[in-house]
Amino acid sequence: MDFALSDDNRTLRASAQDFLGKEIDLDPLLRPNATVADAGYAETWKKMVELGWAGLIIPEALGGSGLSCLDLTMIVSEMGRTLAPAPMFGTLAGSWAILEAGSEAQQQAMLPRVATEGLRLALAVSDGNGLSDGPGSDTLATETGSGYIINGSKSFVVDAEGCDFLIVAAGHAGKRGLFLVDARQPGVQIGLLPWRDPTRQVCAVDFVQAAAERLVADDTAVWPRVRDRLLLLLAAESAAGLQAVVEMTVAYAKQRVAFGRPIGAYQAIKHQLADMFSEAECANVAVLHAAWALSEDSPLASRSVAMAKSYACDAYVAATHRSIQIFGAIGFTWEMKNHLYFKRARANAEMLGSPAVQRARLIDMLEREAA
Amino acid sequence: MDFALSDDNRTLRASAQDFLGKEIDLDPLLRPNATVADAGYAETWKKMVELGWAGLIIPEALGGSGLSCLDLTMIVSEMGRTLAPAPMFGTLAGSWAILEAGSEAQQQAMLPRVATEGLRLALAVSDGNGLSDGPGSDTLATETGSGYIINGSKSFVVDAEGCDFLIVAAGHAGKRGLFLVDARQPGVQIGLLPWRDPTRQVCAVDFVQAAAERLVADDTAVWPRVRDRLLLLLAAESAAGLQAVVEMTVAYAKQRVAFGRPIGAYQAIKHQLADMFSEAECANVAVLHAAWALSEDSPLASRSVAMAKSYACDAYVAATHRSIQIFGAIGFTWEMKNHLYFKRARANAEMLGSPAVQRARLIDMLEREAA
Amino acid sequence: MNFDLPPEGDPRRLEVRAWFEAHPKPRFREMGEAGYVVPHWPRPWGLAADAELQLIIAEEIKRAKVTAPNLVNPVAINNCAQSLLTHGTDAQRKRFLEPALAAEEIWCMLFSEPSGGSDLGALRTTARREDDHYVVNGQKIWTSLAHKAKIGVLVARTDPRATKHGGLSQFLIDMDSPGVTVRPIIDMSGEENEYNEVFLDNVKVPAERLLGKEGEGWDISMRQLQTERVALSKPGAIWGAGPSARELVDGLIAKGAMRDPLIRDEAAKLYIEGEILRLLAYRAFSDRMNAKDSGPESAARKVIAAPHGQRVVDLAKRWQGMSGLVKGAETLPMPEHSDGLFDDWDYAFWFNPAVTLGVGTQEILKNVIAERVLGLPRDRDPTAKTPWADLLAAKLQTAA
Amino acid sequence: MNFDLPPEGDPRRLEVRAWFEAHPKPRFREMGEAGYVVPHWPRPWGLAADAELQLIIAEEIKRAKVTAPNLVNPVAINNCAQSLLTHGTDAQRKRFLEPALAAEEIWCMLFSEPSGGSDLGALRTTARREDDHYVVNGQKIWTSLAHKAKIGVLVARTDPRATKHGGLSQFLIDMDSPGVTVRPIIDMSGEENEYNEVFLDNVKVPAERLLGKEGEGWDISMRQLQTERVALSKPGAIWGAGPSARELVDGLIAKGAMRDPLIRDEAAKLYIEGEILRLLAYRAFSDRMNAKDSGPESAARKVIAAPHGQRVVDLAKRWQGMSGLVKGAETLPMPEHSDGLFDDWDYAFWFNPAVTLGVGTQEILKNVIAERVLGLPRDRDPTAKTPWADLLAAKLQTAA
Repeated sequence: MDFALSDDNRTLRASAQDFLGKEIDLDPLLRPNATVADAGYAETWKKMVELGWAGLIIPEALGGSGLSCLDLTMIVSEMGRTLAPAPMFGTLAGSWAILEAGSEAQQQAMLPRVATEGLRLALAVSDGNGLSDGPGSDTLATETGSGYIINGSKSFVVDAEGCDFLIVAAGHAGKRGLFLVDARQPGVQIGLLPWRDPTRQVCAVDFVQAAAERLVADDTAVWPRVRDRLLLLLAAESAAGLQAVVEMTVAYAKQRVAFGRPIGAYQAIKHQLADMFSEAECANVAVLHAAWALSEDSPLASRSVAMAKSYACDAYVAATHRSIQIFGAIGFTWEMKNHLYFKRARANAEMLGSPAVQRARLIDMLEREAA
Repeated sequence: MDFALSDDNRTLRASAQDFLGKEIDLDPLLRPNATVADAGYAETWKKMVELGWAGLIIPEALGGSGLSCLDLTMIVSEMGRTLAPAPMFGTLAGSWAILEAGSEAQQQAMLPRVATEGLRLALAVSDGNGLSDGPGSDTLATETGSGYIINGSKSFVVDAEGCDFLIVAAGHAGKRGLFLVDARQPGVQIGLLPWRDPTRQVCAVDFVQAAAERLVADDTAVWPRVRDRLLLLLAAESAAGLQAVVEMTVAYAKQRVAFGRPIGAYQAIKHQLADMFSEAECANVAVLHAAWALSEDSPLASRSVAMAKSYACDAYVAATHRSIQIFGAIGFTWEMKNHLYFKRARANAEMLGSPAVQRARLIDMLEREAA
Repeated sequence: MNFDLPPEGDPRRLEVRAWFEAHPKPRFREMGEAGYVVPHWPRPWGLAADAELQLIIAEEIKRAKVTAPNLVNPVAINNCAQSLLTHGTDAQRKRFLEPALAAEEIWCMLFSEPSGGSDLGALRTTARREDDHYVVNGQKIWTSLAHKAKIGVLVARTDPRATKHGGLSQFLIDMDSPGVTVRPIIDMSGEENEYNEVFLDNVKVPAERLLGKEGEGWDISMRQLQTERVALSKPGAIWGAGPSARELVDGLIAKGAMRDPLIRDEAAKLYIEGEILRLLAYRAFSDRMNAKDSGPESAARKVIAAPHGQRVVDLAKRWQGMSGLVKGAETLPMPEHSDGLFDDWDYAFWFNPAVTLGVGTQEILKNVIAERVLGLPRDRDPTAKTPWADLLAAKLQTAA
Repeated sequence: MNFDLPPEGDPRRLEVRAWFEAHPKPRFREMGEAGYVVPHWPRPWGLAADAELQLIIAEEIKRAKVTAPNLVNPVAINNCAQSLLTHGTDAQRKRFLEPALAAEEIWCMLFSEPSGGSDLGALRTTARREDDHYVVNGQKIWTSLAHKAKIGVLVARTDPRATKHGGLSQFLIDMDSPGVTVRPIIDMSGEENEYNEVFLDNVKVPAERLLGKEGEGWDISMRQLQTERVALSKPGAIWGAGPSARELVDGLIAKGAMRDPLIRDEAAKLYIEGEILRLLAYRAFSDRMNAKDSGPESAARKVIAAPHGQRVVDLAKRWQGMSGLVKGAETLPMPEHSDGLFDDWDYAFWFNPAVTLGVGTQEILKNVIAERVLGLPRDRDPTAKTPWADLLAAKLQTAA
């Protein structure tokens, strides 16, 4: 029993803070119509690859660092805090899918290249309605002599544009499987969605007779494990973003003056900030527990992840709205960062199941346990 | 179009205020184990009868005053504001049931006696689970040569103890009907429930071979109309009680000092009181609209009543809790009135369908209209 | 008490309707001459109309599918021009009122400043008298319509030796004067059609453009903002415009979304609140009809209305799920006729944080209720009684 | 980082368990001698235990179905007796500690007063020195356990010329002294077992009962209350006792109530918050283990915990519907072992408004977070620096 971060955790976090503090500059996004490309999306990724961040969760035997989910949380939290635009989400998602569903040969073929060359991945599971748990009938795989052909479309694919390989959930023989698809073939068409959160790159992908290779494991066993990890990612980003928002709002409240006093001297503002801080503490501990539980492969992990996602996203959404209110009108302009956090919060809340969906899942799990 | 109260409305309200201000004294209830009997329940009713309040909604032709629901609201609101303990709810409920379901002869037999002699009624519709819309299978009526015999039990019957006649919802031939039952016969056993709201008398009633007379009209047509009126009653009481709570809490906040200033000078308290006031305004206008719509037999009446009940009860529950917080520990003692309002608010919220139930009904109505 | 709105057969309604039938595409100037632009004003501009007639005229304008002039020139017609009746000179009324009411000259309000926020009295723009004119220097922000306006209603400091509120005056300035620069502000919705910054650099304003006397600027401005509060508190999500809870519920029913009991309950709460806000708006109208001052109680309506609107668009957005993040994705339906930008559910959502920023933050509104309605002690403004120049010297306008 | 609690096979756990097996029904004095009453204290009273050992001991006490002494004598064991280690004399430690830790002498806290509320420093009870004793006059309120207590921890004003905080001192008084009258307060639940008023009428307190020096009363009391805040913030609905969100969810599942999606969602929210509060409590523990001061962050936990508990009992109450108003009606189930009064769902509900009243109102807690954690400007207490006698003369303790 030791609820404090280990020294290793702290070191990891400090180094991530150090790198991202120097690297990430959101100013280019504070102009209209800017995209992640303007904010160093590709360049930052190159540096991350040099730092070994492309292979954080890839086992050492495959050229990565083999970090646990808890270790990983140190880094992705900092990315959430800084809203770092870089294709980390997609590559992590793809790597997990290959790790969980790929044969040894498939892992050997792909993951060392991810870890060392920075091969970029993206995971295409959601349909046009944003559902990622469905039967995958929007995309179908057909067996050919040498492999598979995929037809159909996926949406809400994070980090697809510019990626090297897609891992695609597609229906085959009445079940859903995961398929490895070379993103650079003509049968794969990737289009940027006009996504409101300018710090993230989100795409729709069409497949027309795209060649594919099937990952060997059964999707029904694999997807819940991948999803738990992605939910942790979203929760960690959200909890850390929330903390950043609290900090920047407190700083503003100390400095902005109205009626002769800093606005942070008024109880109405003080108490809102106290509430935001308290919720940030809660979100933070919920995320750490979920990360630890996944790292330990605890039977409580799925539950803990659902709780962290629900709580952190709700609190993030509330705080980013509140932050704009406390900043006042200036916080509503495109040239301030407040709206970037607001939009990231809204997007994270919806991705892979809203807070309400996570809560329904939680009670499902508790009911099954009670039965 | 005139959203202001008429002069007649105002006069009615002023006279009710005048009477209740002198008559109602809740102090006897601020001792443990006191009941409505200690707070002038029977005596106040006698005076109300003298004032003609027993027949407020009974047509003039039957000896009453024939008030509209809007007029009535002026009086019952004041009763809600003062938490007046008196058997008004039961007698109104019974009178409405007889007016809606009774034949002319039945009305002639009962209502003049109510209006002029102060005959007391109570309406027994709820089963042991508090459901009032069910098939009434907890209580069954059997036809005899001369009339009916009733067996079974009802619960949550307001103002039953000491009443003269009960109007009972009982199953007969697979349908629910309303039956007039002399409360003073041996087959009727009335027991006080240990009801948490000490300002109201609520009972359980058992029927063993109790003689009954059937009210002629079909219950399915009658009950929704009676229920709408009872919901208005609860909403009106709640909105007015809410206003009383806001007023008494504001007065306290002006006078109680902490850290050298009245607590009402702190933004945290000011803003809570501003919210409570705003919600009280909302509850008030919602009730007036519902009362007006019922008075006009508007097709929007049921909807408006459901809205008023839902809003006023939610706001009343929240404000009575908040009021105790603002009073501080003293507001938590039995010797202050705060808990009487708190308990009335909780009870009103649950009676005849919680705020959530009213909201579900509202959407049902809107869906039917849209279809 | 009667909650019915003026009926179809109301004779005054028939008269108004007849006028619009006779003038199918009226010019605003014609509507102004008929008294339909500001019916509540005295003649010759208005009809000295009671509240019911005002409502009838508003409804008939909508029915005739005519754009209401106050949508085009809201600052003049809803807020500011009325001050000329009480504080203006004959010459000012003659010069400004007709083109304002005909929406031929658009007005804007030059009130807020970057350093001020809700503490409007702390504004720094100065107007220095020189001979027959004033020289204005400063910066304004959050100015709607500045890019279209011919006339700016300016509040500036004419006497730095007076208190922060006492030293202010109001002017009607030409927006095309040399030294006036307008720059659009891009808000978080990504649009730039709503707000502007206005830079005032040695702008010469003729002395006859002073409205009222020097030092009356604070009182005149407060009255104008108070009017705005009433106008803004209808149940549309964005200051009365845009989607309302009725449209939310209609849309959710149409889309089959009410099958989700969580949405059902939340939508019902919003519907109820929306209907109550509708009643409160009518009641404020009705109070005016009974010559009763609705006064600071209107702050109570706004305090409910603003977060109500935010929750309406929030639920509509959450109904969209992931698609809600995609610009141009399918939203809930809106009625066919559109009154403006905010009738787009998606735009209304991304704009919504502003609703509780504009026109008195929630905190200020709650103070108004607590202090002026409930009689609770006032928040102390330690800077209220000190000469402005001394405040500046003591740097009481920067962080403590 | 490791969220696992000390495992079953932990050697220290085995040792504690062996002791309880050897002492199946231990007297508190035996437990005290073994160091199990205040394990975190230094020897000879405690074991200088780290947080993990404290947790083990607490768990093993529960497992052995032994009543924890701090449930019987919480004021001494959780809050006040520790002050004797730092501020007491040898004679005081000798006289008071053993019977306190053995729960042979129950303590109560004579802090709050009718005029004070959350402004504890404004207390009016005086202690006037006369020869070898003090004469105490005043009235205390909200005193738990006063009717059972032998010892009262009294805060009283010894120097009216000092400031409101500076003139206070703390005493350990005998509750059976002449002049002490205890009157139970009946709270809104209708019960009288929780709180009392205590009247102090010329009570003679020997001078050696002064704890620390004159004027140290405020600091000593604040430290004692701070300790209370940590102890009180476990996830049971009523200050950590009574039903928790886990019991709520178990009960709702058992009763089939989760079929209602509104209840389902609300219960899930509460469950999540409850689990987080559990983690935060353990983390505070763990921080102490790492010799890190948990400090005012614990206020954050309490600020969440108190309304959380209220919402837990509120949902359980609403699940009952109409029956929830009937005393003795069927409630959600509770686990078999009961720790006290609050384990009754119905009683816990009618008691719940007190949760945000006791031990620092929510407003005060939020100020603590805002000022001490976030570094925002402090609320000004205009009475903080003035001599108490002058405040009284200026009537700054009545409404402005």
